[in-house]
Amino acid sequence: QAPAPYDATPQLVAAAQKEGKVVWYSATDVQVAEKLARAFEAKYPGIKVQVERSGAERIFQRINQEYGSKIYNADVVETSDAVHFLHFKKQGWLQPAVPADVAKFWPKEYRDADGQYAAYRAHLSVIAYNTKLVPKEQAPKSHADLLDPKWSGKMVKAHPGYSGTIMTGTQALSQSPLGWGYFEQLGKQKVMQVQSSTEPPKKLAAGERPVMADGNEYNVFLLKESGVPIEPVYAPEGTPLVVGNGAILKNAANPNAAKLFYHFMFTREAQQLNSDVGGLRSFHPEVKEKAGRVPLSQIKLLNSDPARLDPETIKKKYEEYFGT
Amino acid sequence: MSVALPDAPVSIARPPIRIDLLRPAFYALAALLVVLVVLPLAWLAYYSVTKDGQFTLANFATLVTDNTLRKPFGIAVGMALGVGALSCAVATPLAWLVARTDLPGRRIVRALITASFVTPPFLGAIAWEILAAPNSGLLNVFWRQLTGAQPYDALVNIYSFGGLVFAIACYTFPYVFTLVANGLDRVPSDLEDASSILGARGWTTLRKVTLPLVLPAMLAGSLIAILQALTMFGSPAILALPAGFHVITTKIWSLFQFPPKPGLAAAASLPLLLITVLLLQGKSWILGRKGYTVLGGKSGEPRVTRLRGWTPLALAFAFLVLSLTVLLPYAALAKAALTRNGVDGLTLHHFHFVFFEFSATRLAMWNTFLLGFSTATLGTGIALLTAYMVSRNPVRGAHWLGMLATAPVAIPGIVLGVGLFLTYSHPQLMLYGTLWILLIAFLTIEMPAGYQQMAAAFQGIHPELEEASRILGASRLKTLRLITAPLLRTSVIATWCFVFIGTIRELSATILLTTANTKLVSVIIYDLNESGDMGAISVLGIMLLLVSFAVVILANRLPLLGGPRLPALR
Amino acid sequence: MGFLELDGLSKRYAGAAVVKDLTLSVDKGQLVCLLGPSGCGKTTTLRLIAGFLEPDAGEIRVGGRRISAPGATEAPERRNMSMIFQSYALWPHMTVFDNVAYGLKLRGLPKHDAQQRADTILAVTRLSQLAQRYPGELSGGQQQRVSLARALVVEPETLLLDEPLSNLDANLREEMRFEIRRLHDKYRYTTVYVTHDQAEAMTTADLIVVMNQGVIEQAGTPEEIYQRPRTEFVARFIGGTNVFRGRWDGTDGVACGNGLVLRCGSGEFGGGGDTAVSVRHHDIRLAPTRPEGVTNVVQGTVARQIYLGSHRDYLVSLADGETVRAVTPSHLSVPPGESVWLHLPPEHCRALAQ
Amino acid sequence: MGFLELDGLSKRYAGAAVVKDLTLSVDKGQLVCLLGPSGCGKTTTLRLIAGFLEPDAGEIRVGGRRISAPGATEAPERRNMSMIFQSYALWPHMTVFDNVAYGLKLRGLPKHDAQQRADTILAVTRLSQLAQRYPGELSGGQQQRVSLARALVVEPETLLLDEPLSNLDANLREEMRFEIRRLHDKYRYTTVYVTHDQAEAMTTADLIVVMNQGVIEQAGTPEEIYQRPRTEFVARFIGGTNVFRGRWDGTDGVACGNGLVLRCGSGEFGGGGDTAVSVRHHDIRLAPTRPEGVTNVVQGTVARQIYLGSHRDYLVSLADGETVRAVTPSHLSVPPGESVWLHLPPEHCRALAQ
Ligand SMILES: Nc1ncnc2c1ncn2[C@@H]1O[C@H](COP(=O)(O)OP(=O)(O)OP(=O)(O)O)[C@@H](O)[C@H]1O
Ligand SMILES: Nc1ncnc2c1ncn2[C@@H]1O[C@H](COP(=O)(O)OP(=O)(O)OP(=O)(O)O)[C@@H](O)[C@H]1O
Ligand SMILES: [Mg+2]
Ligand SMILES: [Mg+2]
Repeated sequence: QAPAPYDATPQLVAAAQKEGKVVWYSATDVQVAEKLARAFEAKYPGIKVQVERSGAERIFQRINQEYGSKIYNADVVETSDAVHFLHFKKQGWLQPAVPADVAKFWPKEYRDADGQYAAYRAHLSVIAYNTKLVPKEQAPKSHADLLDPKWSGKMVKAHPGYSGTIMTGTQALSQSPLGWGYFEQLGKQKVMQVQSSTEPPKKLAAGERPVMADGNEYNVFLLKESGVPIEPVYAPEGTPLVVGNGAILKNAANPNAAKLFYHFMFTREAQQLNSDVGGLRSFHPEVKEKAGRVPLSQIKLLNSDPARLDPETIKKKYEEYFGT
Repeated sequence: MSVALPDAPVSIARPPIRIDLLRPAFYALAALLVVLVVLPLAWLAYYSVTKDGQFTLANFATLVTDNTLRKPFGIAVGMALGVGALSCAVATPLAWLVARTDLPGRRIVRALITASFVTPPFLGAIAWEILAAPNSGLLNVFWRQLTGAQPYDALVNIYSFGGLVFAIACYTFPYVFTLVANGLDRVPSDLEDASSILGARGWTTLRKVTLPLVLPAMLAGSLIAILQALTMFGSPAILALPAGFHVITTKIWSLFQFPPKPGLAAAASLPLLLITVLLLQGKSWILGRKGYTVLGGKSGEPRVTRLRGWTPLALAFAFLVLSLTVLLPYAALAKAALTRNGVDGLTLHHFHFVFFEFSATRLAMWNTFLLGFSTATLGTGIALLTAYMVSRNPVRGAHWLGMLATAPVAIPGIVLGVGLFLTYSHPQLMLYGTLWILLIAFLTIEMPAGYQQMAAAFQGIHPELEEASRILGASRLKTLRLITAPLLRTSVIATWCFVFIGTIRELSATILLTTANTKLVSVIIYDLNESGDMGAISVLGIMLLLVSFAVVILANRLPLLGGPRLPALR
Repeated sequence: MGFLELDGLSKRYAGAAVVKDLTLSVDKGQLVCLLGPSGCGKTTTLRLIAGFLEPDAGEIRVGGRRISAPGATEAPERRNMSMIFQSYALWPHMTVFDNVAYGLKLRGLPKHDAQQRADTILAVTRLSQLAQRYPGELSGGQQQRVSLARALVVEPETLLLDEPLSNLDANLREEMRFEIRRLHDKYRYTTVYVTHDQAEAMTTADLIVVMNQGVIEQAGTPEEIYQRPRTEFVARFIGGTNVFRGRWDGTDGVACGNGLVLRCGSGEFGGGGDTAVSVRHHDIRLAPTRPEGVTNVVQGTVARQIYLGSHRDYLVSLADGETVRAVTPSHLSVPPGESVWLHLPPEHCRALAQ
Repeated sequence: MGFLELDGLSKRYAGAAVVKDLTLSVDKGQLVCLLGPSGCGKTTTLRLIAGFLEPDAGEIRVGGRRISAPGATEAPERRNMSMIFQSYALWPHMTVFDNVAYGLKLRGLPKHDAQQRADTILAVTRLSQLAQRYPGELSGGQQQRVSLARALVVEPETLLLDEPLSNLDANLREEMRFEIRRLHDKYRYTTVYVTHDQAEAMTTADLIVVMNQGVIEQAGTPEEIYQRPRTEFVARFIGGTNVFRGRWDGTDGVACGNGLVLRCGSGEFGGGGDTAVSVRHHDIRLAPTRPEGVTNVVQGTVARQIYLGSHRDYLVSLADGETVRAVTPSHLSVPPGESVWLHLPPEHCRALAQ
């Protein structure tokens, strides 16, 4: 059962300040994470945030290794792969805690029923195109459009074997009405295959391919806002949503600081920063999207159930259709 | 005339002989190598045959039966051999041009090749993406403008098997180059003279005498290049997947994704170890009973071939190689550093970001160079000692040290990283989070290249030079310090630079082992790559190049390491 | 009991025995010359003594202490020896001076003393001018002298010399030979000296050891070896000799064909009758006419005559085509083709049992 | 006009002249010996001829064609020469056979012929057994013979030999010397032969060139050089001599102190009166008592006596402390300390103008 919600009480702050430091394993973009850490340090002087930034899989692997050898370095963890948290929870490594904001604002499906973790951030895996290479009217509007022969050899796509985002997205799409048939046909389009979900937007920006079949929405935002001619497409069939959870670890060396920091992570201020600097989606209703970004509420989302994820099958089928 | 020795008031004493430190040194070295190499390897072996603490051969069964695992192996071996052959084919003529001809600017060429070496291979791969991606690649764009070809037509495509081999060879051929060039420096001119007086023309002498004499160096270099290619992750990750195929390392990498299969990953790296052993065996089989040592001191300067009419051609060749490996990639990186993604106009934004906004830069620079220096110094010492033990075989079983020192080359960095992490993050031995674990990791990773280089150099030093010192009363270790090491001066410096540069550009194992306080430049670059910050990456890459370059030049100029009047050594 | 003792020493390379069951005892302060044809195992023996090689059988003792035996070989640096290598083995990265002073530095001699001693030995070996050169900048002979200086300067207990003078001219060779002997006598080293030059061996050695194919053929003083060679090999190898084969007539004569019966003043006659007679080139007298009142005379034809300055070297064919070498003072010149008489004085005819 | 001509050849190393204004003409088919003290520039001269070095001044012509001159030196491989290096310079990665057959292969000889010729020369140099060895597995003398075989097998136009026999024993040396001369005569090479061994030079050469400090002291036939040395240096260097200094008395006598007036049978007397007289070691007669009816006699004391086998080497001190070397047949033995009479026959006393 979920514990009672908590606030950043003076007692908690004092206890946290006594510990003086919190170690945060984060998969958020390093610039965003660093900014968040600085903001926390500014708000609660005397507590240093040590940002241990890595890819989601690295963090997962590292915590597994560390806990396997009884090293308890991490206080707070956050990755973009929801599956990880099921694993952590099963292992009993998480400390239940529900910040007041989560209790107040978060939809039920984006927080753990037992209060062990909550969706700290989310991003989409979107279709996008280079507006310089493809006029708006010719641009693909849906997943179905991508199967048009005219896009053969002109698309780039990330790989579910390397990217948790794409793994989630693949699962979501294959469970949607599009089904595996979509991928089977997409596989015949001579798609350029890259690893990470951050790469397709970059390939678009460089002009290497005009269209991306999937990839991070936040990269698209950031590029677009830096002046790159790139535009996301929200397909009518739906856009996969990828949820990134956060949690406190049970054996945290700095339990109070961890609790305080965890609380801070879900405040409006932190969530707004995530959105502004990182282009990430937030479940905090008070967060204002930057101008020019389509709000989450206007997008048809495809949710996936991490509990039903079967990476083996997905990888196998994927290899069958795409060759790698 | 007769000059008499003065009657010494006291006759000269016997040389002070203390205990022979050789055996202790041998055991210490053996212990060190065991710690550095065997521990992570044992971990690998253990993981490959257990599942949840139970013994199982399932992983190996999967390895044999699963075609999606077998195929990448074949491709990887093909790619590695291709890289080895290409490296050899490019490096050997270039080394000869630089070491043995009057090619104008040969010192610069030598220095620039070292520069191409500084480049982390994955950074090189990124640069080559900028240059030769089929649509956006600058070379292709340029070509289309020049010929008016259609959009989506491409002159070169880096996303292909050939492109991958090329992009890797760009950053492994310096291994062969440095070894062969150093070897050529040491070939006594007498041997070439003897050939030409019998009527052999320059080319014949080169083919029949000079090159065979640097065969050990060539083989050692190619061996490193091949094995590096085999276990390299960065470049294939960037180039192989878009090309539509896997190599074994990218496959192993995906085994670490959720749900991780470290056992299978470990099992998949063991065949690489087997390949290493086979290659080593093949090398000693090729070298056989032949001799490669000539006693020094009897011949003059190394012979310099005059290129005469061939100069333009040779220059063109050198320039081509340098363009492909250094000039073009760095031009691409410079362009990325000075422009914003897809936006016109120059900017210093990236420089500003890296040096003033990005908090990690300074610490990472400091860590990187601190580790570079200490690893290079320690690693060279260990490699020297190991190569000495193996080539002079003073203690029974010394040749095992050579095997040990070469073994790490077969372990993909990522796998090794995991092994090291497990080994050194016990509560009793908590090195994780400190620079020590990185030092250990670098020593392990760089040992094969350093050792191979030193071993090749030892092939060229006649043991009698050492014996002459020992009979005068110097112990083996003292002889190593006073005679052998100075004789190997160029090789020792080259090895130092090898290790230094290798350390600076290493990524795959370190990424698991760094923490916020022990950040390294290569890791920062990698992180920036994930967030797509090409500009910052390029700035860091260029900075890395400049600083390492300065260090390498300094190392070669240090008066301590060889005064200006020292004759050509051989 | 000798100071340096080799006892049943054997060494094989790739299966082939190169040194076979060598036993030799050298007293302290003696200078021994190892002589033998190329490839007979001299260098190998020296390297065994120095400890660079481990014997396959046998042992080496110095002053009664065992220093080499299969599986128990003391390191070279502990033997207080010094060696000249056939290949010189100079260190190319050190100047001549540094090469020479190296051993002194190892012995911890004060800088000043070391400098002085090195300078002295450089003067002795006529290298003072070249002290700051590198070995690569020297001529062959100069390099060899550096090697000599380097070995001599440290005053070792045992000195091993492998053809130390082969690349020097006659005058310098004599001078250096003299210096080696002088220093040897002064500091009482025990010296093992490998050389190809018999004159060098004869003039320098206390003891000459003649080796052949890895075994010792004969060991003895120079006079012994020259005057009483025990085998045909030694007789031929040292000093040059003519060997006549014939049958012992039971007294002191050996019938050798060509009507020549050689009366022998020394040696052993073969029990079975087959006997060889050795007569040295220098001991044969040559005359244009038959000498009167002497035995051991035979006629022949000059086949070749070579002027050697102080001597002439004759090759004389006897009636049955056998040839005899004779070296005579140079004032006697008989042109090739002319007939001469050879007189082989009985006191110089030495019988060798086959 | 000679076949091989050196004309005003000079070479400097780091400022110091090593070969100075060397002029020499060698006829086709001649065998020239270069003799001189260690470091006098012999190897340098050879390397100039071979084309490894470029002269700083002067030129080299072969058959009238200029092949070396400052800035215009033809490559060694175009000279049809062959050379033995003082350092052997064997290729360590090739077997003995391959080393020897290399030159033949270069000349495009059919495999069978090449094999046969290589085998023959290996047999001549007594290396047949070792054909499949690598140089690192040979003794010093064996290596030298490989080097010899390699140079001889190709039958070059010009053969350059740098101390080819220094590491061989006397018998082998003689044999090889003989082979070199035989092949030289058979194929009519032009040979330049550097050696330290005077006997080698005397017996092998058509022309002997004595060098000293980079210049030619004298060039001539062996007899000329030995019997009519033009300078004291040559006299001392070739064959060993005693030089007495004195004043010319205007006739054929030179007053040398010790009451010795030497009547000289040959040579030139110094114009100013100061004259040196050279008498070779071998030409001095030694007697325990004063010889009757002869001039040029002086008494002395034996200071040292060395047994050489065929001879004895005496060092005799005269009254004023000057020493005289004499080599006599070995049957005459006078122990050190005893008094002897020296007879210096006038026909062997050669006056040398200072
Ligand atoms: N690279 C060099 N730099 C300076 N001096 C040199 C160099 N090479 C040779 N010399 C000097 O040149 C002189 C002549 O050398 P060279 O090798 O010709 O002598 P050599 O007559 O062959 O002597 P040896 O009989 O000892 O072999 C020597 O005095 C030597 O020291
Ligand atoms: N590494 C080796 N492998 C095989 N045989 C060898 C090796 N080294 C030497 N030998 C052989 O051993 C024999 C003795 O060699 P060693 O060097 O002792 O001869 P040496 O008497 O010094 O001859 P030299 O007078 O020619 O120098 C030679 O016949 C040589 O061929
Ligand atoms: Mg020898
Ligand atoms: Mg010489």
